[in-house]
Amino acid sequence: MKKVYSNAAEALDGLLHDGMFIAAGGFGLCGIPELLLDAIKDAGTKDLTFASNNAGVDDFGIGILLQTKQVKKMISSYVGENAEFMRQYLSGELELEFNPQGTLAERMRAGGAGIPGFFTKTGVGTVIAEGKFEKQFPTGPDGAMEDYIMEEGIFADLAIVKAWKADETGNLVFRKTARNFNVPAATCGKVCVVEVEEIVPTGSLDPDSIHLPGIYVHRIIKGEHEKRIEQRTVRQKETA
Amino acid sequence: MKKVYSNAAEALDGLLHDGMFIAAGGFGLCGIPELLLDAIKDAGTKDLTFASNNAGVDDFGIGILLQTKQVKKMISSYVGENAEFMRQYLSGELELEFNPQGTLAERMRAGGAGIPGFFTKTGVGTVIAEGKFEKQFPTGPDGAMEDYIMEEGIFADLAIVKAWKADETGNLVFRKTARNFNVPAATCGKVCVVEVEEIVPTGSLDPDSIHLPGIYVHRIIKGEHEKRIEQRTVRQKETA
Amino acid sequence: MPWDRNQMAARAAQELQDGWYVNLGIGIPTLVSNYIPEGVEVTLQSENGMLGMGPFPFEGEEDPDLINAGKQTITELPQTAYFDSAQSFAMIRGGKIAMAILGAMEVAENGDLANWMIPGKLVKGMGGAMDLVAGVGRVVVVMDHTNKHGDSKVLKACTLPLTGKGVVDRIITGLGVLDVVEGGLKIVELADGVTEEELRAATEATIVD
Amino acid sequence: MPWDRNQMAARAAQELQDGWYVNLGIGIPTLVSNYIPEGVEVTLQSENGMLGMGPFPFEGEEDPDLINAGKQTITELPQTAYFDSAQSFAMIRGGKIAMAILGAMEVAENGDLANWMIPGKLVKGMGGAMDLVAGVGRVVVVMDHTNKHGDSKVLKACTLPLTGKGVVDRIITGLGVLDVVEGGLKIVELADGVTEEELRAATEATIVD
Repeated sequence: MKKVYSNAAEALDGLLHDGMFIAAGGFGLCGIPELLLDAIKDAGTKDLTFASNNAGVDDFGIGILLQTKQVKKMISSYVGENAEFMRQYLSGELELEFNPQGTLAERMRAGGAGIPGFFTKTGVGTVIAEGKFEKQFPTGPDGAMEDYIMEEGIFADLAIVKAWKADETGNLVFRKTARNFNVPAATCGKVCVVEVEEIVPTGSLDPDSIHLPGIYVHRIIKGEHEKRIEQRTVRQKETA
Repeated sequence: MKKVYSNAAEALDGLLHDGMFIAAGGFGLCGIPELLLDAIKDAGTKDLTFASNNAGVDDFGIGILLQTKQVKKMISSYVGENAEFMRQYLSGELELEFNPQGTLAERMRAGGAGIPGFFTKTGVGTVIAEGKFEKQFPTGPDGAMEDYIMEEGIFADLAIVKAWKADETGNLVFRKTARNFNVPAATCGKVCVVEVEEIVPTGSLDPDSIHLPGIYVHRIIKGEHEKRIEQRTVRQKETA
Repeated sequence: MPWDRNQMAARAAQELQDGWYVNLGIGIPTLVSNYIPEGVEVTLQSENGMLGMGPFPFEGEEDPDLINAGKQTITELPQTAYFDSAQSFAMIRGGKIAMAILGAMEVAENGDLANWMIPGKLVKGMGGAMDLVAGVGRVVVVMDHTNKHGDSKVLKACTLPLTGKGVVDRIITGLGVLDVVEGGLKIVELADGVTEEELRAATEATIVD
Repeated sequence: MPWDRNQMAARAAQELQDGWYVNLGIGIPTLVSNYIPEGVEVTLQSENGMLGMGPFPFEGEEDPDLINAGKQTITELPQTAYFDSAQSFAMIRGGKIAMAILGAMEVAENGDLANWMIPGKLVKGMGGAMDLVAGVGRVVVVMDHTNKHGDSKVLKACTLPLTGKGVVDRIITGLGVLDVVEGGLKIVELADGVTEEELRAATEATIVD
């Protein structure tokens, strides 16, 4: 069972269709599946719904699919680093569903874990709660009842994620804060395609230190990543 | 903020009270908090409720607290490797709440994650579903409705777990299948006390490979572990 | 002649497909790993927190930190990954395991499965069985066709408390292979030398064509 | 004279206790890390998946894989641990973070907080703010007491869409420190040279004794 493909187009072959629902990893421009997004642009697949914390910038990340008007709807917690996004949103061309960041992450994890709904305090008493199923639980001091809202698991057609290393069986390791949404996103797709910086022989990753077991991973490609920095902040070395 | 204590009795000092609810890690006899269980026995705390996948054997693990009749109730998925357990259960001295293993693990994780309830298909149409809140979700083929039951998060007074290594800030690493329930159990206690085989200087664990960050860990002890094997199974070396 | 335990395990092994992640129950299902066909790579999950379960260790190499869901000492393989129990059942409940092969006390023609308790007898608990049958992609039961009294274990309706409702896809017994279909069970295969009449006679459940 | 941004941050830093895990929002709250009292060790969480956030990197040492929730390049510390976004918000929602120090557009006397959108203006999203205020142990707001038109931001009721309902515990502004209590806000402290009358005049919310 071969999981390693030679490039992004090949790895996505047969998986794309207009109107599909894609869960994407990444936070800001950190750890985004940049090569797979490029390939989706090239494939021209339309009317896409993305569950992704952010929407990239104009010329990088999901932003490139906004330029080509391939995106119908975004489910995100924070957007608008991106002029084209705002233009399409304000003109009504693009649907936008805001999710609190933790709710979005948990919705992905829940979908991947066979949990179609869970209760959270996040968003209670805000616009986020409107139209949602509410229930009280005795979680307050001395067992007092508190209000919760139900959020639903995300079940996507496809997950696209970026990892640091994979072995040939799809066991994944991420690096620093580039792990972010990649893990929950990977679990909630019917199929999960992963791009990595390095593919290592099976047996060379520490089995105690695998962030996402290969069972979640169907196709893998290795590629060159730009890994753009969104906000370069530095401090000065004190001179002696 | 010192998290390292010199022994189990000291680490539990001020945390124990009769009638309390304890979540314990371990699967069978693998990765159980044996030193902390010993100290609870010595402390003589009574009427304990344990959320723990198993109940140990007669003279090891939670079994030792059954001998001393310190346990009022077990929430477990599999018990009865233990004659005293069965005697107390059949005589009505001990309450027992069976949870499917995955439901128990997820209930602990949910409690630790501020989720008081979640929906699962596990146990639908069985005795496990009796009296539970039910709801349908469109997760079937072509969006057909399917039945789910709600399970509640576990919020324990105390979590006791066994890890392999800790650093001084409580970052934990587990070894092989001894990780098991230790991670979800650790998250669902108001206070979490951990026993480890080794305490390493802060900065010597790989920050990408920490299984449970120190934020979950309040007190740590290092000790000698028996690590008993429940079923020793071997194969023969073929002779040449 | 009906299949013996090893023949049943060998037949069950034919259910496996290359690349699958599979969970094997205790008893005959454990034997299935001895019969995995040439060219078929499967990865065994152990629900206590491991993918890529290897064979028993050599004597003296047992590791108390490395056991399977039956609490037996085992070994790891090159592709092994460890994880915690919440993650383990997240993948089970989430349908990531392609197939579970399990034993049973009773199976009904609607796919109901009973394999965890007999009222009035000592009940040890369901362990991970309810999660597995509710969550995995396909459930194959391997069991004797009848109990020691000669009564059918393949029933119109289960008499014992259920492990899962409508969860079984295929039943492999000493007499053959049956699929759960609309209206009852369908004979897929007969054990060598077993006649359809023998199988029907040993089966309480409705058999459809 | 009212506190300036740095003085407000310094005052907010007095809220921190040794051993706490804390989340600092963008703006003045970020400055709090410059004023952590001697002998108080706090660990900063960055909700994109990190505990133990360090300072900005030296020039040339920026790592695109290491950013904070404001998407700025940062560094790690000896106690740093990384995790995924689901785990990060599991600890936030689960109450493991002792305190969040956040900016705000409006706070009401019942603890309601508005800091994520102005209807009719460009809305970028709530990010992790709703999760933080719902989940952490204690929410401290640091903000100017009035807006640029001189209108109070400490209100009887918020006019903007809420980030959280009844979530704020303490408000630190240029004029002083106020606690959310039964019936309204209680003055805890006045900025040096600010009179109670000045603070009351700048506050729309009910002040109780």
